[in-house]
Amino acid sequence: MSVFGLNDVSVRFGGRRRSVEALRGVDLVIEEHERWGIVGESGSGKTTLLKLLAGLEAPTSGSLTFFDAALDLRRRETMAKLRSSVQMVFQDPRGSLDPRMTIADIVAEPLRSPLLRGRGDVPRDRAARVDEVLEAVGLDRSAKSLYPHEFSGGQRQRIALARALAPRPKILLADEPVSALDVSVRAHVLNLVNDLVDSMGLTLVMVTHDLAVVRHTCDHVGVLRHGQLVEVGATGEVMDHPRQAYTKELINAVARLDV
Amino acid sequence: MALLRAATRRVVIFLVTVLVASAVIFGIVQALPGDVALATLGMGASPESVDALRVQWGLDRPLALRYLEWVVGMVHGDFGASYLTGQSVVSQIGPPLAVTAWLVGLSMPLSLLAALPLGLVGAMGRRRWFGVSVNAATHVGLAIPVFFVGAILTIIFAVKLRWVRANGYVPLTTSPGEWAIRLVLPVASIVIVQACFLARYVRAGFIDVLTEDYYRTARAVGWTRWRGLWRHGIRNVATSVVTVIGLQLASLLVGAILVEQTFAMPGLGSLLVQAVRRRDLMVVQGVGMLLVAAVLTVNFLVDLAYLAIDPRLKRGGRS
Amino acid sequence: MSVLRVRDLTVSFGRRHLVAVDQVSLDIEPGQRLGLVGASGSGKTVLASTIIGLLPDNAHVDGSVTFDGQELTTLPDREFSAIRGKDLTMVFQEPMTALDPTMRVGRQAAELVALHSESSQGTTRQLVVDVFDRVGLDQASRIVDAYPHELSGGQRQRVIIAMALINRPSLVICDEPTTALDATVQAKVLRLLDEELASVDAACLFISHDLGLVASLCSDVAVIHAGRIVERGRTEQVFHHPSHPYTAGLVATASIDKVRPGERLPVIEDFFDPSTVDSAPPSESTNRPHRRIRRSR
Amino acid sequence: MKKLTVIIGLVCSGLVVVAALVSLVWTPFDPRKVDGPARFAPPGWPHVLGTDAFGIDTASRLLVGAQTTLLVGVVAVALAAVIGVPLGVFVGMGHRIAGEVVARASDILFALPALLLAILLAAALGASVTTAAVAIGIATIPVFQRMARAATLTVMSQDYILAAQVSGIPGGVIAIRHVLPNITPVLGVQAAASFSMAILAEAGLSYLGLSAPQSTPTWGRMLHDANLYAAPIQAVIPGVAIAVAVLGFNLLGDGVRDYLDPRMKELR
Repeated sequence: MSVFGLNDVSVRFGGRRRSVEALRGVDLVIEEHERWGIVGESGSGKTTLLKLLAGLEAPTSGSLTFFDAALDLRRRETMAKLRSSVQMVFQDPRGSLDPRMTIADIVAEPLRSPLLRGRGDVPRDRAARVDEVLEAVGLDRSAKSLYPHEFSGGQRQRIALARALAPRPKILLADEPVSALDVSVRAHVLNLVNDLVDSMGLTLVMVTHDLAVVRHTCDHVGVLRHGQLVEVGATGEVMDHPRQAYTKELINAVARLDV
Repeated sequence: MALLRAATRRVVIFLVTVLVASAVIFGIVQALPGDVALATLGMGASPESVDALRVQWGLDRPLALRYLEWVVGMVHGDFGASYLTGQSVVSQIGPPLAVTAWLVGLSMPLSLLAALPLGLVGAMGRRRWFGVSVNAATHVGLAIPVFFVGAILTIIFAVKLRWVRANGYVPLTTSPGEWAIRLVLPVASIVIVQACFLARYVRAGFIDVLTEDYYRTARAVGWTRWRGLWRHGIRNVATSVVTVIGLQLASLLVGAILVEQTFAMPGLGSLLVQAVRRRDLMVVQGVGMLLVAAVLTVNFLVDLAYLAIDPRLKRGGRS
Repeated sequence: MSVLRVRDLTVSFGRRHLVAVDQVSLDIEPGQRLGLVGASGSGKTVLASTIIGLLPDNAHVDGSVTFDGQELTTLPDREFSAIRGKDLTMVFQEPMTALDPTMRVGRQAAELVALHSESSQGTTRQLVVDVFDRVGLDQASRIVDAYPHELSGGQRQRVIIAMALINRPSLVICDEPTTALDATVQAKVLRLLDEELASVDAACLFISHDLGLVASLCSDVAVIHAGRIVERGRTEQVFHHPSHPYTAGLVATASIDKVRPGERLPVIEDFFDPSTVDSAPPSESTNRPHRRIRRSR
Repeated sequence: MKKLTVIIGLVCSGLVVVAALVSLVWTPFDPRKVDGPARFAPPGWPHVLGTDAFGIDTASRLLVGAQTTLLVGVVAVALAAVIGVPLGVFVGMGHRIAGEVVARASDILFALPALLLAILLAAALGASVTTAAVAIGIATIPVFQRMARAATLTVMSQDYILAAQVSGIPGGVIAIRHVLPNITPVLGVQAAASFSMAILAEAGLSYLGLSAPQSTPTWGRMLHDANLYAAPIQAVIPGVAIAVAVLGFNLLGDGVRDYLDPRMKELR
């Protein structure tokens, strides 16, 4: 069963006069347990694509399915299913945690969603679940009563991951999860994401500009340029035998350490 | 083309705003409970005489009709006539308007002139004694009511030193010397408070520039502190000061109303206060409308000026 | 003689004297390119700001910085300003905000030439167009009349590089000059920087967290950690045979492409045991490796 | 430096509050008792701050005047905040048409300075402290509305709002759980500043004789009644009192803001 299906999807912003086309005729099928890396530069529409999958944006034209059922932002049943099984982590761990909430409250927030009530396997004991996920991301329990500003960037990204995992999602969306982090911290967070996706059997869709990260973490890759999906395929295939000149350019632009 | 469309849009919005403002003023003055006729004649008046007065003033007719008459009249330059004296409002407004216009017209540029250096020094020296003391001074200046400044100036220069006379007003055409002497203290009072008010905006504007990356670029490129701040800061400050000019006019008018009281000047403020005391509603309404329209017009002009100045609006930028 | 000579430089901030740069010494020879690598908060940007004399008011500086034999740490602002933008220039990280939004970019560049010379306005414009042309700005004669917001990030960074090179400086400090740019643009801008530095024969202090960039541009490299330089040497020597464990960790974490997909990535702590391990409970409210020192006043 | 600002602010505003509280239970003399022979007494004993043209004890009037000052400030700011903040949050969280309407309405109210609105209301309803406080409060609504809207927009652009939306948290809950707590500090600063403005406006109104009746002592009225030629000190005393109150609340707001401004925090 495919998790997401995009058929000729376009997204346009703005009024009639000055409209910007963020996505143009995108076709994409994401199967369960796949790990997708969506690569693109600024303005390529990669964040819009992610918001589309998160149900925060609707296609202007084309169709979008979720578990083979059409996704309609206005229909409560389909949205409830989406909201209870999709979670997201963001680029800047500073802005993704409410500075006025304790870590325990932040991590527990998805569990308090009214859309979760219909689902069977919702963790009952919130406090216990918070402890569980904090441990899973390698944070001490003493963190619960602290506030976000008391943590470093890498630690905050762990907290964001804990929050995303709390309601036992099936799909994890990640928007440049490591690009705001130092190289040394990046490895920690990537290892963690890999472990968690493995152990929880998640479907991963990660948006990034960094091909090295995609090569390491993802089994499928899609290259976005000016809102169009110019190349799609298995990661190894695309990286070793890129068919598009643009993909080649992207691969060559990565500065390597070999002197 | 886009510019023309934007300008048209603003003109329409401006006209609608003025119209709504007139409705608000009319509503406040005429539609609120409280019977003017009764208030004028006193509680002991007979109902018949009150009714007669209402008919005489036209208060028995529907509100909407009276509002329409008032607005249409104003479009033709007729602000109606006073209920009490029957005198036309326009003829009453004329002479005081000149007094207030002089007060405001002189105070505005002078306060700006004083605020610029104060703000610049306050921003540059914000961690040194000179900046801190300038900042403290503007803080204090902002806290002192304008009529108290007027009172202090009167005590010093009119009562103790006897340099000037702090009372009344003489038209420029009658005697330029007397005109100037009577205006010195009122204008000074307003300027002192207004300069402090503006200096804080100027200072904030310059401090913004100090934290901008492009100021750092200017420094890295070889500008000294002060010259770099002036060169790359003055435009930023000008925009932020222009933004508050509408706001400033509002507070200048308030300052004028109060200062006219202190120095017994026959300006719009005195006219307004006197009309309120006598419950001469047509005059209150007319003067109120005039003041609000002035503020709205200045805001509108500032808006248009932006359209002409800002390169980002002009060319429809990319970011 | 070295273009730049830094000796025992210590920079601290505020009343608590939090140390950002700790007893740093380094030299840059004429035409030499030195890469300075370190994590965020390691003090690399503070070091750059100290050299060019643009530290905030609450900084305390100890030690010496000499440029072309002239001591900079005690130089009055007026005299320092005569050097800045002429012999000693800087390229900043954020092209989007580094230019005055209210001024045409050509004028900003021309101003910089006029500031340091007696040349007339007419010849200056031609000079600016030429330099814009050389940094790869298509239609340079049109771009000089553009406002910053009308240019893309890559174009703005080219303008900034042009401004940094227009007076033929002897040292250019580049603080993460391509970090804010897209990968493909980054590669082009880097190539440009490489060529242009060579053509005016300027020395360069290239600050970056990206070892790959440093490897491709710099002959020498210094590694900074918690305000201290832990290792310095020829680039291939340092990156291939790091002697300090921190450097070894940095090199290992930067080489994701050497790890088989799906396998665990090496982390710094495999090599080096810093006081701030990422998963430990927070010790202080800041992730900056600050340290208190005695009051030097 | 920052600390000094807050301390001065606290002391000045504290003085006003203490004066108002004391006057509730005790004043040296009856602040309404006319005493002809004692008119224009210079400061001394038993009239510590002297007497006015009617021989009323200035110190007593000053203390009681603090009540009106604070009352008008509290009523005006509370009114403006209660109406302006929800409006600003609502507009800031989305609705474009409502946003346009509210913005235009704000523009009109903005062109009506508090003092002018109060004068107009006084013309219609008669002068009183209540009219003054309500008028000043209404005139202050757009300030709170704009401030709340701007702060809400900043909060809404943060990723933690997206995170909540992804989890299906409804808008109303987001407003209360995320938006309000994060905009409160900004609003606190605004409240202090608006409090000062309200005090100034009320002082101006009573100076014009359009606020409290003659029998209620207010600082503006005292200044109005003072004879600058016969006893200038009687003008200086209430004037200083107004300035101290305004300065106090202004500094308090500024001090709080400096503590909250992340840029200031970095530089400290």
